[in-house]
Amino acid sequence: MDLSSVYTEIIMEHNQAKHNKHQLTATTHKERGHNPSCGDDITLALTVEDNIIIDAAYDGMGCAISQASTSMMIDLVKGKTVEEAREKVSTFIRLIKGEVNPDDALEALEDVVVLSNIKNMPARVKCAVLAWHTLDEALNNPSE
Amino acid sequence: MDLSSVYTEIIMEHNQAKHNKHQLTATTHKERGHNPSCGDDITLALTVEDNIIIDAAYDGMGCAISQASTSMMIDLVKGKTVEEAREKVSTFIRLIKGEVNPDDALEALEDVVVLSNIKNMPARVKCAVLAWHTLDEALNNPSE
Amino acid sequence: METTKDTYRGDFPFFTNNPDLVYLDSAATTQKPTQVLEATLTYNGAQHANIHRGAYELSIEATNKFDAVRSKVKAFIGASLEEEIIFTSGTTESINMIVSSYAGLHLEEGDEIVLSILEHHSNLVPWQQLAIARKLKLSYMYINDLGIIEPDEIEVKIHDGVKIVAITMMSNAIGVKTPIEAIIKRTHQVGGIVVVDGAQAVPHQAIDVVSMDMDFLVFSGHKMMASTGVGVLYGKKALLETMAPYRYGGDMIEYVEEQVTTFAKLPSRLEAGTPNIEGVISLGAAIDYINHIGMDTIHNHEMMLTQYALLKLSELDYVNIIGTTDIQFKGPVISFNIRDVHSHDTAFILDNAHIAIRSGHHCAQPLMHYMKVPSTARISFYIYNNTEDVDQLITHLKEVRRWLGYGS
Amino acid sequence: METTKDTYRGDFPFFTNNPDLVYLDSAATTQKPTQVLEATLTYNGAQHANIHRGAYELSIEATNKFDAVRSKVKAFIGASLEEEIIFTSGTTESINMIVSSYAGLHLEEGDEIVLSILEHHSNLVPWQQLAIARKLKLSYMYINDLGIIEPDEIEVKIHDGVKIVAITMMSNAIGVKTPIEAIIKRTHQVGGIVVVDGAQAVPHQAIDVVSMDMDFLVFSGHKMMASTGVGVLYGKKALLETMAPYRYGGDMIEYVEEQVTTFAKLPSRLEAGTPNIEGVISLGAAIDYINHIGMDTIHNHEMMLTQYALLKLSELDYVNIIGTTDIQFKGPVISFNIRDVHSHDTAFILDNAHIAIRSGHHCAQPLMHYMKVPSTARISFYIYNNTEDVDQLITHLKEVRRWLGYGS
Ligand SMILES: Cc1ncc(COP(=O)(O)O)c(C=O)c1O
Ligand SMILES: Cc1ncc(COP(=O)(O)O)c(C=O)c1O
Repeated sequence: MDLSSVYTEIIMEHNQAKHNKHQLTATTHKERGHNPSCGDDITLALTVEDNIIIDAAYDGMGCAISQASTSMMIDLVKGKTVEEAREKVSTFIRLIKGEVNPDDALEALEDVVVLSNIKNMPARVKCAVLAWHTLDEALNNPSE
Repeated sequence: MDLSSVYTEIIMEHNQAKHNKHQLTATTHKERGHNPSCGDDITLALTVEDNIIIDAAYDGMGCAISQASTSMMIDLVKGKTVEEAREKVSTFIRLIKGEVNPDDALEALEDVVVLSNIKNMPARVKCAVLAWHTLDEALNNPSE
Repeated sequence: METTKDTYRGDFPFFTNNPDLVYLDSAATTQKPTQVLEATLTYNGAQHANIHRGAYELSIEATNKFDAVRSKVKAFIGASLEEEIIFTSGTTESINMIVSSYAGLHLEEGDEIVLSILEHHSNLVPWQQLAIARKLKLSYMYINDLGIIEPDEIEVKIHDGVKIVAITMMSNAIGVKTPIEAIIKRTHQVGGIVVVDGAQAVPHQAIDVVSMDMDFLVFSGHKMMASTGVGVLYGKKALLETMAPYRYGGDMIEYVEEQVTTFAKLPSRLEAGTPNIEGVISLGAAIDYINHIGMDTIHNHEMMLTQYALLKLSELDYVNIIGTTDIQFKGPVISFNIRDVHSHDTAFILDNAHIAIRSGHHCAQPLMHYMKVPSTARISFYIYNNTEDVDQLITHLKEVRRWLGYGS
Repeated sequence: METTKDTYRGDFPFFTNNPDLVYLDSAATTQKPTQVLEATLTYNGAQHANIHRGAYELSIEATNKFDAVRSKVKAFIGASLEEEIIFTSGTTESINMIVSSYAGLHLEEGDEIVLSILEHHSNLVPWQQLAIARKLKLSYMYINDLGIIEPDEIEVKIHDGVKIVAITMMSNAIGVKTPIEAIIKRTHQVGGIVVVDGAQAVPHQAIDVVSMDMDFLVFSGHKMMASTGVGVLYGKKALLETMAPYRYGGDMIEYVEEQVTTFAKLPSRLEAGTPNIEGVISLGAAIDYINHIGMDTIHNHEMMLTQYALLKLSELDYVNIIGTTDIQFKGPVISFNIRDVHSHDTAFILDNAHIAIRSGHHCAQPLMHYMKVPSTARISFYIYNNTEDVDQLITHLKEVRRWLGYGS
């Protein structure tokens, strides 16, 4: 396996960048997601107003893939409607399952498509999809 | 293995003979013994007076070896003192373990020594010794 | 009736290694084909890693292999969901798990449990002990002279207020089948749930838990050509979800803190600690083997042998067969006694002729007591047996009474 | 330090079948030597029969083989009596059995149980859940910065009124040993009993339960070259005799009637149903193999490797070793992290170079939380490892930070 298809520059950037890793002041949705077997453990917080995700951030620990995937996801869904965000989650899951190819997902997922290589690495699939499942859960369960 | 060394004439006789298989009227000692794995299940009853086993009988079910061994044992210990009976139990166990040879046990065990062949048959050792262990237990636990 | 050829015996090294042996004790445990032995050996000798834990490929592959068996078992018994398949160490553990984690949680003083008098100790003692500890009522469905539970008995015993009926599909002791459909139907009518002991049935006949509407089904790997130490607990998801964890430990948790723990989802929640990985893999290989032969072929072969043996035994007037000889009520198990001879002597004399049969109470003392038969000799068949095995049995059975000093 | 020769690796087909693999995850599960694989295969392919049941020779031989392992285990851990050895499906089951059948029976509201913060979930969650259900107090002995439980901590936490102390001999997560003698002594002083989790110790050092005065000791076969699905519960006879049966079923009974049952003597009373016969046989073969090499040889070899690896790791300034590096407090397990890198990435990158290590919380979440280390990379050794394995690890560890985009 070619590690450079996993640890790409953009993934490394997002792993090290901390701009989405902080607390939110006005949280409307909060969800914890984790992979018990490998210890990825993130808490995703959203501020949704008038059906639009006006802010999002995360906290927690995890491997480079899960951290980068979370950070890239947040950049992607900020400013989008709840429905758009759900749509993106579903496209991403299908990308990782190999059900849609990167070119066709490009418009919806933008540079997140770089994660499509993960589909061939069973050990990492869970890391890549964690944030997205967590987002989906969060959107289903507003804080109150 | 030569089956005729197991199913000897005297064993067959005792297996079919029912003279020791009945209820006692005045029981001073009673004990149930069984081999859970093969279903031998006997109840031994004794009448001990002045330290002498004046009567003994058994009831229950079991294979030819266990039934014959029980019947022969009863013939052997009737009229003996408790100590003599205990001594015979111990000699019999040693015979079956191969720790004493049949010739040396002859005086104590009389025709019961025919059971010594059982020592080479692990499947039957339990059957042969059941009554004897039960007698030992019975002697340790008078009915009241 | 024609003799069968050894189409499948060649798959079993056991028989090559024991060429003189007539093995008639498959109801106790079955032999394993090369396909199963090799699956285990390949895993153990080349692919062994712990599962659900590793971040490396070997471990992921082991996990995938393990999980694939869950899906095989699911298909094998016609379940709807993979998480309805819980791996256990065998039928005994499966039943104890239902008793303590389901019944122990949901039943209340005075509730009634119904068993049949045919049950193996494993499907009797756990219920009985729960009943004693929790002041439940424990009743039995009894059998007629042929060993059969009659429709009336089902109506009468399974009445309103009965919470659980635990019933074997086939008696391991006398080979008689129970009217499982009628029992399930009746139990559901009165609002109870049914625990089916499939230890003797699942290896020998096609099962569809959904169409049969079974609530719980349990069975052991070692009676269907897989390893000892592995078994299955099937339960409807809605029921499994109400069960308390049976054991606590690794892999069944989500978050553990010093004073509190949250638990994983099904099936992990009911599977704590390192499981019997190679046992599960052997179970997968055994299912593949059964599917490869075809359950119908297995069933037909066994029933042909059973019919043949019943015929041959019926020609010996000193042989008393226990329970019905009507093949439609039977699995491939025949229990009998020889007049005036204890079953242990029968088994011993046959063993001397290299014929392995079982004798005793077959872990069914209440049944033996009810039938007033202290013990029986039992023969049982599987795919590797043939009519010659039966012929040898008959030949040597003829010597038994002579050895015991009877005329014939 | 000189490199070791592969004196024993040749015994392990796993390495012939995976010539490129560096296996450093023996704390999770070990590989099996030919001697163990063959013992299992011989039993399964030529000698398989159910035990404690048959009236025929094959079954008696299987029973004898099975019972002989009990006597081997007894000698291996220095127990006094065979019936003090109970076969289970593994450490997790052994502990759950003690918790429910011993502690669950004898402890009362307000009683106190003490664990250490080093415990594996298997030796933590069962106690915690019992404590919650029964309103017991559950306390922890904590560790210093080196991962060591200090004498003061033992004095303070194990005080009058503490009924049970459950303690691992060696942390599977960070490889640090606990002061087991002091803990046992102190617990006995206050009148409590000690449950020793030997999962990580029994495979690697000589144990004598009598001279160490252990009340209970538990361990798994699969961490000492035997099969998964088999383990041991050792208990002092006087304690085992006060335990309730853990499972009900075949083989653990004496007389069964419809409404009452009497139970068999030890060890059968605590072993219901068909056991993992081949697993037990593999355990016997593994003990023979360990005895053949000599536990001292194994121990010395592993500790030499551990020392060597600690030295090599200490040369990399971005490697942070968790817990003491003083070899006298360690077993053959090293936990570490690479600066700025999550252990899962470390393991993944090493896996790509065919080096199998473990990463994560190692089923010890409370420990990780206490140490404020969310996860670690862990390597562990057994008799088949050599210094070349360590050298390969080091070579590829050096690439990890580079892959993650850090300078070195
Ligand atoms: C009908 C039935 N139930 C339960 C069992 C117990 O199975 P195991 O010993 O594999 O747990 C058996 C096996 O003898 C059986 O025949
Ligand atoms: C210290 C310790 N205790 C308990 C266990 C649980 O053992 P098993 O999974 O074999 O039941 C392990 C295994 O990971 C361990 O390392």
